[in-house]
Amino acid sequence: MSNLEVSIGNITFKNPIWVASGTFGYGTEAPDLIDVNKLGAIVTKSITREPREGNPPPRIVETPSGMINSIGLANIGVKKYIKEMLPIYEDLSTKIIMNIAGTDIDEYIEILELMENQSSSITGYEINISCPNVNKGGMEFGIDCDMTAKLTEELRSRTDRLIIMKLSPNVSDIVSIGKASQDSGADAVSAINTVVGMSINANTGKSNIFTTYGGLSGPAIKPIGLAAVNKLYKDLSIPIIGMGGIVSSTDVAEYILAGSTSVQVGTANFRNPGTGEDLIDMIDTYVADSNWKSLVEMIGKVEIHN
Amino acid sequence: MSNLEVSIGNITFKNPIWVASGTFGYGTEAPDLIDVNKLGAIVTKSITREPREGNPPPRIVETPSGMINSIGLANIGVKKYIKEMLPIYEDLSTKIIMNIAGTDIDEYIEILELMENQSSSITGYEINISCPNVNKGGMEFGIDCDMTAKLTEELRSRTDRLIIMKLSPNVSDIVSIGKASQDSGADAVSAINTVVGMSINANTGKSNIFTTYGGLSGPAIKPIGLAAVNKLYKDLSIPIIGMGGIVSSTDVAEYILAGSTSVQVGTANFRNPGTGEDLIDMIDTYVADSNWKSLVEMIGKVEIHN
Amino acid sequence: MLIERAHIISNTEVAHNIWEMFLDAPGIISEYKGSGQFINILVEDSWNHPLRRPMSIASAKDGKVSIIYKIFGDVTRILSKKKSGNDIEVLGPLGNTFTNWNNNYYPILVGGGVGLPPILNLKSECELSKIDHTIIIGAQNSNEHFIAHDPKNDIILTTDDGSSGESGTVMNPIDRIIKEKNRPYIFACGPEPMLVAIRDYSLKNNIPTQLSVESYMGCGVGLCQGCVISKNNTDKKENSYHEQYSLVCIDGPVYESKDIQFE
Amino acid sequence: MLIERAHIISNTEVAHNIWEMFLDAPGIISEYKGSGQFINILVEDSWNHPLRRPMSIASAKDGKVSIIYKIFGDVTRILSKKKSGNDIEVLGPLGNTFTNWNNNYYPILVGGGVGLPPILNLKSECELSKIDHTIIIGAQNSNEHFIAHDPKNDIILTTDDGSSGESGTVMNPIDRIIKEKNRPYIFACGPEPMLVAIRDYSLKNNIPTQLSVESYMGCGVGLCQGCVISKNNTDKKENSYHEQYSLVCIDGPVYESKDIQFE
Ligand SMILES: Cc1cc2nc3c(=O)[nH]c(=O)nc-3n(C[C@H](O)[C@H](O)[C@H](O)COP(=O)(O)OP(=O)(O)OC[C@H]3O[C@@H](n4cnc5c(N)ncnc54)[C@H](O)[C@@H]3O)c2cc1C
Ligand SMILES: Cc1cc2nc3c(=O)[nH]c(=O)nc-3n(C[C@H](O)[C@H](O)[C@H](O)COP(=O)(O)OP(=O)(O)OC[C@H]3O[C@@H](n4cnc5c(N)ncnc54)[C@H](O)[C@@H]3O)c2cc1C
Ligand SMILES: Cc1cc2nc3c(=O)[nH]c(=O)nc-3n(C[C@H](O)[C@H](O)[C@H](O)COP(=O)(O)O)c2cc1C
Ligand SMILES: Cc1cc2nc3c(=O)[nH]c(=O)nc-3n(C[C@H](O)[C@H](O)[C@H](O)COP(=O)(O)O)c2cc1C
Ligand code: FES
Ligand code: FES
Repeated sequence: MSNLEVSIGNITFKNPIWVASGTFGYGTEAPDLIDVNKLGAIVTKSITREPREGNPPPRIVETPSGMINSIGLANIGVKKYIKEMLPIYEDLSTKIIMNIAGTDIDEYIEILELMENQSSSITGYEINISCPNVNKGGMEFGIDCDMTAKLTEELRSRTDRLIIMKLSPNVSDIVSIGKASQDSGADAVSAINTVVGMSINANTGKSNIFTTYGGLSGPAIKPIGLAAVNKLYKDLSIPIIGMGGIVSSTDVAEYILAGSTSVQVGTANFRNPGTGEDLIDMIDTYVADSNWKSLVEMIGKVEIHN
Repeated sequence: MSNLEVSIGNITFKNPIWVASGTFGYGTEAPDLIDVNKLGAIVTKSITREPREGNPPPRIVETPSGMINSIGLANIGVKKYIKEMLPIYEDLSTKIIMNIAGTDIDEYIEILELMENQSSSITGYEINISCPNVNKGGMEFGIDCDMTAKLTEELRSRTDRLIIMKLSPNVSDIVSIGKASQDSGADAVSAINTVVGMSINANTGKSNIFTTYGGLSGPAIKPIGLAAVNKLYKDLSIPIIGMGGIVSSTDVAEYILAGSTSVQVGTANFRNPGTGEDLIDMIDTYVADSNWKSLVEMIGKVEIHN
Repeated sequence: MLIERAHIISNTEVAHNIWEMFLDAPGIISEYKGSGQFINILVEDSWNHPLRRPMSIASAKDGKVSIIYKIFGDVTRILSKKKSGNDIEVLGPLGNTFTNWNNNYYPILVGGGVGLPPILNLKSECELSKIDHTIIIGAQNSNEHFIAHDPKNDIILTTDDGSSGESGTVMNPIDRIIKEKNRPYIFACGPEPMLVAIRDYSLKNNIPTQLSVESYMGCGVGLCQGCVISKNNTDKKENSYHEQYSLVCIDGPVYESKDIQFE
Repeated sequence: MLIERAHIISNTEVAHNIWEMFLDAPGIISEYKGSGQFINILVEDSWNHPLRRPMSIASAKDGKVSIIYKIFGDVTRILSKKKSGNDIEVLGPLGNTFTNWNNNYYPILVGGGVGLPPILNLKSECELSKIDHTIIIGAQNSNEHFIAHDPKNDIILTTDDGSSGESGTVMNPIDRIIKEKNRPYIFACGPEPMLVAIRDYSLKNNIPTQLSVESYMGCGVGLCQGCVISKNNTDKKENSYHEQYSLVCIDGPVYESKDIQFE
């Protein structure tokens, strides 16, 4: 095994292959098909203050080389997360990143405080800012620099654990949101969340998603994710965690070359929950067969023409 | 043949199948493979004031269900367009929409004035606002409401021909740009232009595109195009011309149901330059086999759940 | 639950656009629990179609699993082109099973369209356990039927257009047999309108009924939260963490008709 | 130029990972102009791979076209799985041809890797016209060769590692033969480093030379403007409207070595 270790903040991860929020449940769902302890980290499903049922069906539809989802942040709520999940995580040797979502800044803060008042083995928090802010007329946190900065600051002042701001691609300028996160104390940013999309059944004339619009993910969006990561890499000094359409070891290599320190596997888990584990071995072989001395050396080293 | 006619402004098009700018040259390139006179309209390659050579290669790369291009607005310039192309267009029975690009508002105006001083059979102008504005530090026109409004107004005051503002998907809020276009006098908006993307060759470590970033098109972006069109349809009263990943008659139907009055075929022309002609027959059959009385009746009639 | 590269033993068209495929899948069989369970099939065409396709297990014996599928779109079309000797990658067995059919009831098995496979599977289980039962198979017209109407042997076909078997929907024979038999129990799988009608009937007449339902599935294993159906009985706790919704892939696909709701 | 659904006559591996496919393509043949031209092949896997793949015509006679291709990635892999009897959709013939080879020159044909097919085609044309010539075929090692080293018959193989034919690159035999022959004219197609070396040599020694070049192609017919190569001679007007760039698909793929530049 070549050295696949990567560091974010003061934390070292044994490898850069994580599983993405919302695509791996709470980490306990598919034990038959994967040894989760091999993963660099598990990012758990977005947690809100109260449990949420999520949206009515249909919630999912396939699209060319991708899929749209509109799960609606269905989750068990922070209290049940603390009570039922944290004990399970004590026994895992992989790192757990808790993904947090909210509809106003107070909700994020409250969840974080509940967590920080708790002894737990959680490594850090990924903050899902692709959520409509009820106090700002439903505008997403993730499209506004000031809201992002404010949110990051508030959370930063309340924890020493990792704070990773998860950026939305549905913005005119993802770099400015990334900078706002960095300048307000985030340890890293992750990118990208899903891309707004729609799907229609031409035979029935119906929307294939209950909420009309949903989030596009999978290989179709890989070029969008790579561009976002590379732009962020060029302007930020904190690590970037890349995702969007990763299904193979060459995809992982591309994201690392574009500037990712680690990557998250999302949609690919639905096809094969063991994808993350497979990719660890495959990226190991990739590095060994390449001219790179280590994976860390590859970060951001895409050779550009101009 | 069922009635496929659609109207935009005071112009009636014989059918809603157009070919997209930059994917069909000047309309004269593939005469063996298509009867261009069958098309609803040809939107010609973006024209700038001066001829442009475009970017160095590599300019194109395939991605999952899509492709990235960075042609760099290679074109013959407006003078040659007037001299060499307009005479050819006199003899065509399809409508020609001239796509215009510029690096500041003056360039757009100058091109339009040169055209308007000319007798020509051009039906209208599609304005490519996904161009970096040199006077605003390279910021794209298409991501700023005020610049879009200003540009639309200036052009509107100088022509009675159709003005179609072509919207970029790389924005936080495409509807506000669409509204700015409408309120400043555009006859229609078209959406979407390509999505910013990147592609890396994991074997060589090189960017697959000379300019690092390029525009993603093809089936991969269909969900993004459909969402943009439907959002615009809900808030605008002018017609919307939809595009992004159209390759089949069901794709056309989906775009019409989402709210398009007509559609443009882009990337699919590269696979088969006759796609547009084929789709006219196929959408005709689709309408005949459906419960819709005409294609116009379908516009925006996607059945949503909530 | 495991992922297995299964050898295709045969793949034949049994009715218009309806195909039957036998797979050599000893791994799946080793964990198989009973009719109602399904497998999630991957057609490898790079990532053009990222999601697997769920298919009910139509039979499971001697290390072999069969599915019966209808050509709907791209993936089922690709599936129909596979030849014996090819491999496909399957994930399973997934989901729960029909229950109670062997508890001194008279099972009335009702299948329609692509809902027939798990019902045929249940019929085999009844036969194996020597349990008297009737099977009612509904279709729009005779083209879709690949089993003969044979009322003497308790095999009843219905077609909307009367082109084979009894004319009309499955509801007529269901009602008739319910009235004839002692301790009837309905087990049904089919298109939603059929399930809705059976559910209404079962609640009104207080007939115990299990329905195997469909839902668009992202993963089949509880990871994506995509495959929800509304619960009627929100007290009932299941594998998934929801109150109002149930995950069809792990809590279903078989439900008591009173426990769920259709939209 | 036309789109034709061509029947596959045969598809066989002729060297490690190198395949030869014969197609029944009377339409393509009816418009075929000569070696150098290519076809643009569509592998139908929905729209997973939206773009066609350009392949040089390796032979064209009796209504049949052949291509010789190497497995590089997804599409060539899918191509290699096709069986005789299958159809594929081809667009062509595209591009220009080698010229002047029959104007009292001594053609030195040079092919390397996947650049060999148009050179083999040109060789056949020379043979048909009874024009003396030499062919030089370069490869990294003997695995890639599927033609025998036969210097007596003016067939010279080179391998970088000396595992068959002459050791070294094609430049040695080129230089030797240029010196031996009257009015030599080089016609070459192969990997870019080879073409760069030949171009430098030809300019330095003032040897007339035509190079068939590759470029990433979006359409093959002049619509996408993707396939550019830098011109050396910006005065030269061509089908495309550029000054600095030339479109390889319609102005090429064959250029005089002095007319183009490599990056
Ligand atoms: C538990 C379960 C068991 C099933 N058993 C059978 C069976 O035994 N035989 C059979 O013919 N069909 C069965 N189906 C339906 C089958 O999964 C679809 O027909 C198949 O996915 C169609 O794929 P396609 O690519 O050919 O069609 P597409 O063009 O992709 O879709 C046609 C329709 O199929 C359905 N579908 C597509 N993808 C999925 C998915 N990932 N999950 C669920 N539904 C989807 C949707 O309703 C869609 O509108 C079952 C479905 C479920 C949920
Ligand atoms: C005029 C011309 C003639 C050619 N003739 C031959 C031939 O006779 N035999 C042969 O084996 N190969 C030939 N090639 C190269 C051939 O087109 C590529 O090997 C093929 O496209 C690879 O496809 P893939 O999906 O297997 O590989 P991919 O994984 O898609 O790509 C591997 C490499 O192939 C090249 N490539 C991919 N798509 C295209 C495209 N649309 N246009 C151009 N290059 C592309 C790129 O360099 C890419 O890095 C020719 C190319 C050109 C431009
Ligand atoms: C079904 C589904 C549910 C998701 N749920 C969440 C979520 O709860 N919180 C979040 O931050 N991201 C969520 N995501 C986004 C993913 O974490 C990831 O950012 C995105 O899918 C892109 O990666 P991919 O292309 O590998 O899937 C979800 C994605 C999918 C497909
Ligand atoms: C190679 C290429 C060149 C393009 N050039 C232009 C252009 O010059 N002006 C323009 O407005 N749009 C241009 N476009 C964008 C298309 O017109 C269209 O908006 C986009 O490709 C989405 O449609 P599609 O998915 O059907 O290709 C170009 C697209 C491609 C693929
Ligand atoms: S299909 Fe993914 S949770 Fe049920
Ligand atoms: S390949 Fe499209 S212009 Fe040459």
